[in-house]
Amino acid sequence: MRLRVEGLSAKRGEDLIFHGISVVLDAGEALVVTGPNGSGKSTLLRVLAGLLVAESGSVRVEGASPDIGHPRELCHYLGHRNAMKRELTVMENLSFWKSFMGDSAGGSGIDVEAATEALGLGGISHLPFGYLSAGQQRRMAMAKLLVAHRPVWILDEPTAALDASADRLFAGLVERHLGAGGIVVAATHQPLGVDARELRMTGFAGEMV
Amino acid sequence: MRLRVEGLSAKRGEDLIFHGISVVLDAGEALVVTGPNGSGKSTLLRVLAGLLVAESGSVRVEGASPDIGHPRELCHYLGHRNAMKRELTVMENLSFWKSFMGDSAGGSGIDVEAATEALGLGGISHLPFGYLSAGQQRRMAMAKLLVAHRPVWILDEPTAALDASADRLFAGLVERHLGAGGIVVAATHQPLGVDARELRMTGFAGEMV
Amino acid sequence: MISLFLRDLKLSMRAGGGALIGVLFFMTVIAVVPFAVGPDLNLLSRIGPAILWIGALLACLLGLDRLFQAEREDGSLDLMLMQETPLVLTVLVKCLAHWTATGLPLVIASPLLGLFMNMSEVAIGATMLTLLVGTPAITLIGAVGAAVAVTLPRGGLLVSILVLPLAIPVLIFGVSAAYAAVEDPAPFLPPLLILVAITLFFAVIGPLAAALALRSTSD
Amino acid sequence: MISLFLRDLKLSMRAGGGALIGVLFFMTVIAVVPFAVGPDLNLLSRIGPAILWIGALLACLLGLDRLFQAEREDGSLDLMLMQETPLVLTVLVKCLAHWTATGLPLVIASPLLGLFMNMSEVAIGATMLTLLVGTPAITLIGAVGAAVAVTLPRGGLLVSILVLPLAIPVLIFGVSAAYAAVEDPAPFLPPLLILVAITLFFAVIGPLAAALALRSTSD
Amino acid sequence: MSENSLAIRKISDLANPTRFLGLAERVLPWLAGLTALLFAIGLTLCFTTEGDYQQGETVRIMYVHVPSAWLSMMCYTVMAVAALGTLVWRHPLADVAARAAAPIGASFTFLALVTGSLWGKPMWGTWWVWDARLTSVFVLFLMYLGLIALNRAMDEPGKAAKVSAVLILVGFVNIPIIKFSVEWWNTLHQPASVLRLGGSAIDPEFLRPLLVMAVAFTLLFFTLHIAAMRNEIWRRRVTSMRRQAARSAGREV
Amino acid sequence: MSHTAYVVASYGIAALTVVALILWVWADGRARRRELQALDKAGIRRRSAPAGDAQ
Ligand code: HEM
Ligand SMILES: Nc1ncnc2c1ncn2[C@@H]1O[C@H](COP(=O)(O)OP(=O)(O)OP(=O)(O)O)[C@@H](O)[C@H]1O
Ligand SMILES: Nc1ncnc2c1ncn2[C@@H]1O[C@H](COP(=O)(O)OP(=O)(O)OP(=O)(O)O)[C@@H](O)[C@H]1O
Ligand SMILES: [Mg+2]
Ligand SMILES: [Mg+2]
Repeated sequence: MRLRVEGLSAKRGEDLIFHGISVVLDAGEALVVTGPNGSGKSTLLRVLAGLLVAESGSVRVEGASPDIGHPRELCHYLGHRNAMKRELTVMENLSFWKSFMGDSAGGSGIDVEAATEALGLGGISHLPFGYLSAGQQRRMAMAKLLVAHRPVWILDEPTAALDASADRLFAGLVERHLGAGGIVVAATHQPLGVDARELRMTGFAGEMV
Repeated sequence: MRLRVEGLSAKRGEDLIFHGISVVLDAGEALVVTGPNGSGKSTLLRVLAGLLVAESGSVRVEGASPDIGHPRELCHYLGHRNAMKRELTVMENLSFWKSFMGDSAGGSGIDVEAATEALGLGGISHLPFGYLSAGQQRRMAMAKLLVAHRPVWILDEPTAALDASADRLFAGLVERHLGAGGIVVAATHQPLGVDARELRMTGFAGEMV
Repeated sequence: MISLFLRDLKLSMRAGGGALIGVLFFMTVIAVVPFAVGPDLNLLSRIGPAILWIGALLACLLGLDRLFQAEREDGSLDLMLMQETPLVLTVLVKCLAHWTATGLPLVIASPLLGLFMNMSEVAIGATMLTLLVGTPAITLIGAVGAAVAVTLPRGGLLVSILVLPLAIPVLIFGVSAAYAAVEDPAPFLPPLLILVAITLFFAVIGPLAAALALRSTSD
Repeated sequence: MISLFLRDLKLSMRAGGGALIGVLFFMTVIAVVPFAVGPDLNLLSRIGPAILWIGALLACLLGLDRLFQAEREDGSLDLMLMQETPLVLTVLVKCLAHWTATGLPLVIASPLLGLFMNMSEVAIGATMLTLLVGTPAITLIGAVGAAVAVTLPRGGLLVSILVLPLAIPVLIFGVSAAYAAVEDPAPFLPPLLILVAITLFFAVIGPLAAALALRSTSD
Repeated sequence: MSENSLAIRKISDLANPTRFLGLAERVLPWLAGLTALLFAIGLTLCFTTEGDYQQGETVRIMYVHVPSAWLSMMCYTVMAVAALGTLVWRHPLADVAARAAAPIGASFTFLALVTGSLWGKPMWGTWWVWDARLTSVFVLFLMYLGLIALNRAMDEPGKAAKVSAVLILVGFVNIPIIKFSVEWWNTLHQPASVLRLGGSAIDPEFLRPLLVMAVAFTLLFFTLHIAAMRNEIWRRRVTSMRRQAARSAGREV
Repeated sequence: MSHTAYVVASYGIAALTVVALILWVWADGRARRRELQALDKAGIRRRSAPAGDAQ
């Protein structure tokens, strides 16, 4: 499995945010996207996730089963917002996503209880999501990554609200995913705690560090 | 001016989150509230800002003009949410808050353009707030702290989405506010970059470090 | 305070479609009634004021539930709760802005719709006057409902349910004043004055109750 | 897909009291009408079907605008757009869940409310039938509006301009079918069939258009 | 808390939830038994007394209709008192009482409406008219449902308490309207003949089953109310304990 | 003048409503009792004296 990005450029409104970004990520590789505020990290990730249409260039996943319509179907996307409903319990939220998303070929998600355990919050999955503190909410949103299998994880500032111990926990999960042949692309301002290549967005074009 | 917190305890729903927290902050002092996810940092800040009713204990500001009804009127609160309307331009948002909030006695806010300059985002205040990147939005929300004068700043994870240079910029603003005799209370997971006392929330009661 | 008023007006022009959605709904209601009662012009003109009032009442409800909820979701409500400006005043100004964006266009559109209902000039004038005096009361009552439902993610219908029963007196006196203007024996002024009194009453009670509810439901 | 349906149902039950609230709203509207037009049973039974339809339209509209907006605000919409499941299907299921939680209870409660309006058994049956057939169309039309509104910061206006005019035919054929059932000369079937046709048409067009709008407006 | 905290503590000591639970556990079986007994007697009386010469069989509807109508008003009164308790004394049990009473009151009101309608069809020839009493009872029903909806929508009890207390008190104006509507406005409905100044004006033949049924209904209400209050207290404890679990979760990691 | 159907209907509906109400209260109580037991088993107890056990 290989994620190939070629000559990617994207617009917001009328103007180009970045252009000519090319990266190839092999199975087990992670890419950290860095850069100042407003340099286009989130935009890049949204293009990778197929949520924004690229102006030019292409994103392809090679070595996946051929009946995949679009590379986005192989990706997890964890944006700024948690995609969980405050009124439903964590359990209901996660099992909804588990059954709605299903698993990509080549792996299977773990069950909901195990996922919350893995994020260090076992035993409170019966609480409404709205009852949790900011960091707990973020961690539960991360549990989505585990309940449904996707080879590619696209993470936008995943560790923003996390405390130090949860940071380590999360780094462990990323390591494990990479070890199992997954691919991770993450935009962060703080170090992620795993070995990764770095793509520095400089405002107009990105450059590999 | 002095912020005196005495024997504070607060509930979420039916149960106590923390109790018996006492702190005295003199003019020019900063307090950093730390602790694991879910330990009650945000709850404490909301009680200080008068947004949650304390179960027992009191928050008082001493040495302020006596016609202040409630200490919350002397505070800025910057929570997880930015309190800005996506549909309005940054300029419209900020000038609304400037004229709606007015200035506390003993100081005056700078004007909107100057405030956006101070956060390193001069010249884009004509954009709708919704068009900004996450970090830019956060910085514009911080500009609120400058356009209306308040002696006490209460900040909940202020630097979560900020890049390194904005972090420094923000630390500078905090220093300046402290230097002018202000008081700052901030909950963070990362160091704030200014000299500050630390209150560690341990889950049930806080302890001063 | 003027800044709050202007901001809310701007917001409803930009995002909510305030004026137009209310008027459109109003017109939809009016368009349907002739199909219901048949083309009997006399009957239409008889029930005209009542239908106009029902339409206006229901149109006021559209969007009312978001009055404070939108503020809460982006954190603005927190800041409003913290200011020296009395919360009651803030609520009142927000109500005023909401009425200007939603209620006033209804009042302005009502003569046109009155014509569709084959109402006489006097009846149209009277209805318009009662709407002008009465719709603010509905907004003010609605503000209480909106404040109560502020923490509910889908408060919409609940707000209407809380609001409608309280709005019944407004409706009764509004309609009876409008009828009194056309039917001779009944005097026009007393119900109109009562309507004014109700509006003034709710102009005091509504913001007070809403402010109380906002304070006690903040979390 | 079933999980999506169940989740949406749960959400509308949990957050707003769901079915109960819709029906309650409907009942409140009905209870308000006699206060306006007076307790004249003949008149009430005549305008009954129209009032029931207007109430149902309003109940469907309140809250419909949040169909996709709520999903977008918490980021769920992004994930839905990324799945292998065709978006059209997702939209259709969401509409179905919305109708089950809002429209269906209204249909079920309508006979009871018909009694309150002193409608005859035939009129009640006919109105219920037309509501059953017609309310899905309103939800489906509304979905298009909701999808368009989801990202446009100024979507509000567009939605109302889009939705209400399209909903008027539904309303008119619904009401006239209900009347045709009680009044002899007019035939009942043609308007009902037209209503069915409208619903089927929008069952196809609605989700397609909504899915298109969602894809093209995502940012 | 301020200087009156001592007084508050004393009041809440008088009936704190734990003590209430103990009391309920002991009282409930007796209450339930007594209710069943009275219903047995009442129902036998209902069907053994003869019909009215004017109304025929339908007079038997009265034995259900009138008690449920009374109960619908009494239950709301109980809620109003509880609402006062919430607002004035901040008694922890007051909100529980108001919340638990709403569904029960709604059921009785529903019964009054349905049996009234079923009585109205043969007597008045129509299921429903918009006269003052009927309308006000209907509004009462709507208020009950609105309160239930509000309570259900607010997951956190403490948040809803004050608001619903205010709503209950506002809605209380409806009760005198219901009671006196038949006298204030000339309506189709029967004026009061049992509970009125100057003694009852009803044949003792009908009065006896009616009174027994009324007492039985009242006891039924109290039984259900106490049980529902107990459930509500438990519900709050469960929520509270779960929340507590959330706070301690992840701390040791 | 006999309208037995109406009498039967009203008694029937009354019985149905009352029984449903009783069943609901009873089932609700049982479910809550179960939940309390489950929580107890999970080792979560109520903190009745908040001041005492900091940490
Ligand atoms: C849906 C329709 C009806 C409703 C909502 C309704 C409501 C009430 C209420 C609230 C009361 C208690 C009044 C009080 O204590 O002063 C009552 C009592 C009574 N109702 Fe009805 N009622 C309805 C229909 C009828 C009909 C059709 C009849 C008989 C023709 C009837 C006969 C009575 C009688 C005899 C009493 C007892 C009055 C007394 O002795 O105080 N009701 N009803
Ligand atoms: N809105 C709410 N309703 C009910 N309970 C809540 C709510 N918000 C927080 N809590 C509970 O209160 C506790 C403290 O939450 P708080 O948000 O203060 O934590 P925090 O220290 O800010 O954590 P984080 O670092 O994750 O932001 C949490 O355990 C949570 O379960
Ligand atoms: N929804 C939007 N509409 C229009 N323009 C946008 C939108 N979102 C972002 N932009 C613009 O695109 C540029 C890049 O934004 P992006 O969110 O990708 O930055 P980022 O690198 O993620 O920044 P941050 O570190 O603050 O998250 C910004 O300059 C911003 O003005
Ligand atoms: Mg970003
Ligand atoms: Mg926090």
